[in-house]
Amino acid sequence: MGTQTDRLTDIGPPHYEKFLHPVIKKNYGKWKYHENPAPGVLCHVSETGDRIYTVRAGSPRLLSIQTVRLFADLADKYSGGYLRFTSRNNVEFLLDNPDNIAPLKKALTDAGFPVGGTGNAISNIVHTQGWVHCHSSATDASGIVKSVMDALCDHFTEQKLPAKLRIALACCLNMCGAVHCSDIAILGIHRRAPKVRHDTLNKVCEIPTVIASCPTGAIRSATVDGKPSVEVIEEQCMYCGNCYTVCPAMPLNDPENDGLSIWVGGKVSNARSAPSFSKLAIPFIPNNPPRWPEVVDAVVNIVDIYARNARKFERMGEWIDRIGWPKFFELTGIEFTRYHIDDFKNAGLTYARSAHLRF
Amino acid sequence: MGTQTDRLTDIGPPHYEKFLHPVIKKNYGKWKYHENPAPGVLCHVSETGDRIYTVRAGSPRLLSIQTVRLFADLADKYSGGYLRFTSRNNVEFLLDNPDNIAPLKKALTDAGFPVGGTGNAISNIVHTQGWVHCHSSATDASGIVKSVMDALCDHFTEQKLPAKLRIALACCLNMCGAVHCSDIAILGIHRRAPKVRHDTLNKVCEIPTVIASCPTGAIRSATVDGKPSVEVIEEQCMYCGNCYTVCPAMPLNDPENDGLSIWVGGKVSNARSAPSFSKLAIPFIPNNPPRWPEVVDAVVNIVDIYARNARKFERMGEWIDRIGWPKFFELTGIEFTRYHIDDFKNAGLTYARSAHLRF
Amino acid sequence: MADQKYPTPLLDELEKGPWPSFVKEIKAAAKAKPTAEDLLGQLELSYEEKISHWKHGGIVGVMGYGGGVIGRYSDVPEKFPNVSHFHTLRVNHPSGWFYTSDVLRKLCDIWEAHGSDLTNFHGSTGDIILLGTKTDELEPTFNDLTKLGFDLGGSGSVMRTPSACVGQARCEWACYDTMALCNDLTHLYQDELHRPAFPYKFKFKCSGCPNDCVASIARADLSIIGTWKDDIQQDDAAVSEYAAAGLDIQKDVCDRCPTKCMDWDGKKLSINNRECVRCMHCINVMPKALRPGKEKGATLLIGAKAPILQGALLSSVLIPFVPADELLETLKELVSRIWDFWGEYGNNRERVGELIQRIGMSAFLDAIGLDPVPEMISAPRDNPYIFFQGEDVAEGTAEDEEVQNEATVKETK
Amino acid sequence: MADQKYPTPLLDELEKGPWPSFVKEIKAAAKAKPTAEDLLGQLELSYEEKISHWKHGGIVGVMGYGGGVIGRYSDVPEKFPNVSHFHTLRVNHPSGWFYTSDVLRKLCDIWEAHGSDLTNFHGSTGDIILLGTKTDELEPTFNDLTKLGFDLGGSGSVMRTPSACVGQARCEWACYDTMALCNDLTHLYQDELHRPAFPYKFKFKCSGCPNDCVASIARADLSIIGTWKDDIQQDDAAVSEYAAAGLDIQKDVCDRCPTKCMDWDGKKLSINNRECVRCMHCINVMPKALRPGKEKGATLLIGAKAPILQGALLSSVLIPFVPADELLETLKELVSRIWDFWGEYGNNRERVGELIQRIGMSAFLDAIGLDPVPEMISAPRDNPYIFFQGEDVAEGTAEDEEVQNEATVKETK
Ligand code: SRM
Ligand code: SRM
Ligand code: SRM
Ligand code: SRM
Ligand code: SF4
Ligand code: SF4
Ligand code: SF4
Ligand code: SF4
Ligand code: SF4
Ligand code: SF4
Ligand code: SF4
Ligand code: SF4
Repeated sequence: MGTQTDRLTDIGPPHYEKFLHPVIKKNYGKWKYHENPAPGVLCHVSETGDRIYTVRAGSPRLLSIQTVRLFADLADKYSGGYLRFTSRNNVEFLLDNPDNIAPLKKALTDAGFPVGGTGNAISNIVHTQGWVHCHSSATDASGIVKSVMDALCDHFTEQKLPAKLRIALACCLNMCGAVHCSDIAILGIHRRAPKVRHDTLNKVCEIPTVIASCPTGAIRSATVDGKPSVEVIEEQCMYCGNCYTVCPAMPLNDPENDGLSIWVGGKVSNARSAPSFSKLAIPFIPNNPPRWPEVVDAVVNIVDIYARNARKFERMGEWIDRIGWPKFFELTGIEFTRYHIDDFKNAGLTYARSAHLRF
Repeated sequence: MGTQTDRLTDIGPPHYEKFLHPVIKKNYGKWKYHENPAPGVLCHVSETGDRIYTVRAGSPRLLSIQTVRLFADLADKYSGGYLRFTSRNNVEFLLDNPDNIAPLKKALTDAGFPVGGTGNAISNIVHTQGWVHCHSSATDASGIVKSVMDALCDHFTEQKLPAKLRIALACCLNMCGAVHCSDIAILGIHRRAPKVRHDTLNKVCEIPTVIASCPTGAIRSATVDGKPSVEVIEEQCMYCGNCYTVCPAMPLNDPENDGLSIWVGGKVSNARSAPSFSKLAIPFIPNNPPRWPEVVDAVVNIVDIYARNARKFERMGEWIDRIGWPKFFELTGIEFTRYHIDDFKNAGLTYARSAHLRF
Repeated sequence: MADQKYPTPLLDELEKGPWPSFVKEIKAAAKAKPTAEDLLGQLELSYEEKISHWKHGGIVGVMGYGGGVIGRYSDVPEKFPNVSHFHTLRVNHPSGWFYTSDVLRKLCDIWEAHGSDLTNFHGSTGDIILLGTKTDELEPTFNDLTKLGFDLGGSGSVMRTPSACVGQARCEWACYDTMALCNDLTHLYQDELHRPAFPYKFKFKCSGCPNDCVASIARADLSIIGTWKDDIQQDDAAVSEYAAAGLDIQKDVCDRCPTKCMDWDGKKLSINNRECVRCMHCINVMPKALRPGKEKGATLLIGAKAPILQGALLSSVLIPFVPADELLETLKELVSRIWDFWGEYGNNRERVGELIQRIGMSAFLDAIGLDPVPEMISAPRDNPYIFFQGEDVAEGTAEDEEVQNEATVKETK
Repeated sequence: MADQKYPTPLLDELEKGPWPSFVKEIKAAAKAKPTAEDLLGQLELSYEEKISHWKHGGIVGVMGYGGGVIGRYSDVPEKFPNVSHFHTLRVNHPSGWFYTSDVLRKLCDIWEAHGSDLTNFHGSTGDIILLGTKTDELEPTFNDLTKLGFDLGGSGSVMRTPSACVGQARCEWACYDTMALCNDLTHLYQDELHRPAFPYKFKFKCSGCPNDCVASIARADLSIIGTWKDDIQQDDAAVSEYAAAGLDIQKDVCDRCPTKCMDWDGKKLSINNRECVRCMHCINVMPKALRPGKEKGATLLIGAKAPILQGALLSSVLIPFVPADELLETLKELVSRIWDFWGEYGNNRERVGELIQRIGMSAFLDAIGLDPVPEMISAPRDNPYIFFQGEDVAEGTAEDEEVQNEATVKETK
């Protein structure tokens, strides 16, 4: 490391304790219970009698430093300079003085950051990079999230759902985030096999690695225009994109055929029912930027039907379990297609292996 | 077909109507409800007011014509000559006169055929050929069935269980019968790879067929003593016996290592819970003819624990579902081993994918 | 046991105890039949050595048939010459396993004339099993059987003898005539039953209601399970009687209903029939008060089998509801399409359920011309690996389209 | 928007509506930064053409580290030269994502000096994402970050930044100190985080209770979920308060308990704690009345991941309970054994969960020296395909034994 004698490495993250509100430091591990006095507001009560108030606001996650500084200013003004972000990318201000709650809420709302996301509400949509930063994306992330949240914003600022409703979006099958276990998942998908760049493939990738990358064995070696390359057996390709991750000469992106799919009924928590995967609701919706109205409509429709029909404390998947999938398709008006029927590894277990039927 | 001008073929089975009791013929499709006045006795009541009484007796299934004739005699005497067998190989006499029930029961019992098997009882053990007729068997069938039923006979003649309890036995992995969906299944298993008969293999079997028969790809071609043959990669063999079914030169039978395994919690009916497979309880018990005491003890133990702990109408599997598998192993004292953990195709789905735990 | 040819100290142990003894049966037969006598000897040897003494298969049969007989040879014929051949015949049973004493005696007479005197009532598939005879007795036995009106069942790659629960003959819950359907199917497919033309075996089983008393969902390639479409028939007076007689309707009925669609207010039982999944539990518990609805029919399910090779399968829903009077016609049509496709695409020794696993249910539905409905699945796929079809994807060249339509039937792992 | 370099009619649509707009954020940054300006232009082009304009990867980073930077290049650099390089840095967040205004401002200052002014608070793994800069700014950014006390997160085949729910800092249910554990693990494994030596990525996530607020069971190779061993702490007076306040304890609590182990007689709530599966529901609904027990710790689960390649996995139970004060030591010991084995036997790009799927859980347990317990499974196997081990089978030759012990790790399909 030569001349840079003062270069620091492997120092890890700063210790969190430095950033904790004094009330939190004092009552660490001593919290007794909490209340949820209003949407976006939590009050945690300690065994010592101390209270800490949380005000949560929605964030686009993609933040300019200007906005980060705004959050810092608000924290200085209302929460002693203490704030945090949540596992779903909301921002939370930690207050010891309840009198600051109302002005902080107003300041946030005025600045365009809705307060909410707590309790039986829709919280922020966990999402990924999309066209803002990722080569692999079949769709944008931020644009759809913005469009969907615009339509569902009341469900963020109010707590009028039967249970928590978690939406997530991933822009390709890599599924960065916990998309596969969401009440509603919006997933970018490709639908055509990679278009092999025969001119460069041999230069930028190892052919055996490319061949080995394919889970279905759809790739085989080939000589094209005298150059060693590979070919893809189109009908064996399930558009997983693994070959593209491994080799840049195998792009899958295709403006005509890329788009979205919608999945429902997954969950993460162990509350009541076990964690479970989201299941296919809508196999394909075309990309329609800038506001993806078909995706927005599809999500809003599912949320509405769920909100009207589920019982208290029933998550999306628990509701569908109770009423059965045929009823879900009937109520939502979503078409049931051949694509809904699993044909992957454990497919047989998803067939209806009983005579339990509703008519 | 030359000279045999009167040779009949493809006539199919005789029409059942010829064999129906007149009361049944008259009330066919008109039955209204039934009662179960005593173990082994059913009374079906028709919309016409007619009644037909059924007396059911246990049978070893393997019957000499002497016993079949005895049944015919009893039918003539008590049920107008009408009788049937059940889907679990019991014999049923169909009576229009309730006065004949008691003498028929006595006659059957005196002849050594216990009356029972109805309602919440243990019925006959569905089973297979074993050493009586099958080359593939890892154990005998009739001998174990006799030994187990001797121990459980009271559960046949009384109705004191929480629900029906169905036991089945198959003498090899081919699982002739519905063994895989039984409350308790007794299954003969091999535990060593086939011993290849290199001297005859090439003569009696097609080598490519033998190789293709193996689901794990454990068989490969080999030349032994100058003769084309195959060899088995022992550690890849899961003793399924398919190669032996396909080729006689691949016998698996092995007196030292063949034996029994016990499976629990399967069911067929759709009553309450969906049909389900039996799950592994005991991976291996050695063959111990003539009375297989370890198998008998194992089954009796499971039945006893179930009978004491399950709630009314809970089948074996429904009971275990409620209490959880750890509790099942604890209550029965059965050792939990590496073999219980699935490592076949859908194995991942049998891992405990939640934090739902009892302590 | 001085007059026994071979001492059987081990087997003798199995004459003890309250359950009827198969050893007594073999001994009874052995009094008249050297075959049964030698069986006893060989079985005792198996008990000593803990191993089967039967050799692997052997193709024997009756003229013009490709199945119905299981060839069996002893591997110790020098010791037990009378079981050197010990073939069994599988014989179609009458639907519902109903007999008269008369016909049973005639069957016994035939077997006394030609075989070991030993039988199974019945085999696991449902056939009458005539257990053990020599090759040259097969044809004469067959001739006598057909004269009595009986025919052989199946073995090998054929349709097997269908079976049916007792159904409308003696059960109030049968939603269609299981015995008639079983009989019709058996007669309809005589050729498929007797002459191997399939990739592997094919079984039908007919249960009159979801209690499934012939275990069709566990062991039939085509399971036909009776059900109803309208509301459970309810007799309130009879409900009250059960309650009065001490049945805890809340605990034993409502709380055990899988969909919790029943409500008991202490006086009146209300069923939300749109939520009911026809599990039968409440009907089973109160047969006098509740009965299946009046709009009866059956659910068709496909694909059950034992574990060889890819693990056991339960049948899964193929057609949720077929009215009772359309069952035979629907089945005829459907089965011919299934057999055509399976015959062409099924691998050797691949059951239809395994074929579906291999190519996927959707491809199978395409092939047999059935539309997918959500009743076929317990849940939609949870993996994103969708093979989109050519016609659903834009911008394919003409060539591509062709490839993709062909590709309906393709293999995943 | 006259002063914008590129017109963005499509993106402008996304400034409308009540939810905060990422387009506004990019525009805010674009005022000062040409990088953000060009990002806006390229993104508008993607919106027009419905395709990403980023090229595949590219290995860039800081000295001595093998990860932490995602290299990114435009495929239209001639149009948008300021994003020809647009690499992001992943920066370890402080446990629980707690900040002071002060430290946030300093982070902003660093990024203002070296990057696009754009960030993600946070990435899906939990890192602070500094979104977009040029190759030659990487090292200077890194130096400033470390001076402020921050370090890079992971990318590629390394351990990734662990994350933790807010835990004992602000949650009454945390059964262990999630933030401390997360911080300890991150510091302990700095080398594994920064220098690729694994077959693929490895993620830890720490949730304080079964509500799992960091979704660890869905997306961590090692999920650490708080739980308790003794009885739920119950405050009867508070229960009554909830009832008085109108909570329907029977319907909303007892009937929703997955094991139905709660009994409410209208006055007193009784929990059969031996039947309770620690699902949290009743506690969630009545936080003042019910709390996790006092004997606290965590369940360790293994193997979650996204679907590439063999389908998504949820983590499954590896150790049912570790007391809170033994967690770090237990993890250290366990993780070293897991990493050793995975490092040796894992294929390239094979997550530990997939390795377990491939070789079987039992073989994996053998390899890491853990005994099987029934808590690891939802049910025992239902297929009869048991690979018996050499030592359990009689009569093997010495040679055989060896082969069979080796064979612990073997592949099924
Ligand atoms: C702040 C946060 C943790 C963090 O470290 O950042 C958090 C905090 C709390 N969670 Fe959470 N959860 C947080 C993400 C999650 C997640 C993860 C996720 O969404 O990706 C889950 C799993 C979701 C799932 O199952 O898909 C989660 C499932 C729960 C549950 C279980 C809900 C259920 O019925 O399934 C509870 C209990 C409840 O709400 O009754 C809970 C309860 C709580 C409580 C009440 C815990 C407490 O006593 O303080 C906190 C306030 C909840 C609220 O929003 O009303 N928290 N919680 C996360 C806020 C995310 C956000 O901005 O919206
Ligand atoms: C005679 C027989 C049908 C036949 O055509 O031969 C039959 C007849 C009846 N069955 Fe069955 N079942 C018969 C095999 C079965 C089978 C198949 C099997 O055991 O292999 C099953 C599925 C078993 C399983 O799930 O593993 C079966 C599951 C039922 C059930 C559902 C029980 C449950 O709670 O799961 C009922 C309803 C009940 O008993 O409450 C039922 C009810 C009945 C009733 C009450 C129907 C009626 O109204 O007549 C009959 C008398 C039952 C009794 O024994 O108490 N039958 N029944 C079979 C008698 C076998 C025997 O000798 O024991
Ligand atoms: C006789 C019988 C057992 C019994 O004692 O009852 C029987 C006996 C044999 N079965 Fe079976 N199976 C018998 C009913 C069944 C059933 C039950 C059923 O049909 O309801 C099954 C399970 C359901 C199914 O079909 O999957 C069954 C699943 C098998 C299998 C596994 C098939 C599979 O796909 O997994 C084999 C192996 C094979 O086909 O090669 C098999 C093979 C055999 C063979 C032919 C042995 C062989 O490897 O070739 C056995 C001849 C024994 C002998 O010497 O007599 N037998 N076999 C049953 C037929 C009697 C009858 O016709 O009534
Ligand atoms: C930045 C981030 C998305 C985001 O916007 O938040 C991200 C972005 C990428 N992920 Fe991811 N993943 C990110 C969190 C995740 C998560 C969530 C998590 O960690 O909790 C997952 C699912 C959980 C998991 O690990 O399975 C995830 C599963 C993947 C996968 C699929 C891995 C698998 O085993 O199935 C890939 C593909 C791969 O590794 O080759 C992937 C690959 C990628 C790559 C590196 C693209 C590639 O093909 O090489 C993406 C770079 C995008 C870019 O240009 O910045 N990313 N990725 C997240 C990391 C930010 C951070 O450090 O905080
Ligand atoms: S989900 Fe796919 S496209 Fe989106 S950030 Fe992750 S790897 Fe990139
Ligand atoms: S996208 Fe996936 S399935 Fe298609 S060729 Fe590439 S690796 Fe194979
Ligand atoms: S289970 Fe196996 S051994 Fe027994 S009869 Fe069937 S094929 Fe033969
Ligand atoms: S018994 Fe089964 S696994 Fe073993 S070699 Fe034969 S076919 Fe293969
Ligand atoms: S299946 Fe149904 S109809 Fe048939 S006998 Fe059983 S209970 Fe009766
Ligand atoms: S049949 Fe089953 S599902 Fe229907 S009401 Fe009765 S118990 Fe409930
Ligand atoms: S996981 Fe549990 S302990 Fe952690 S924040 Fe969520 S509710 Fe609290
Ligand atoms: S934690 Fe869950 S399982 Fe335990 S008592 Fe409460 S609701 Fe029931």
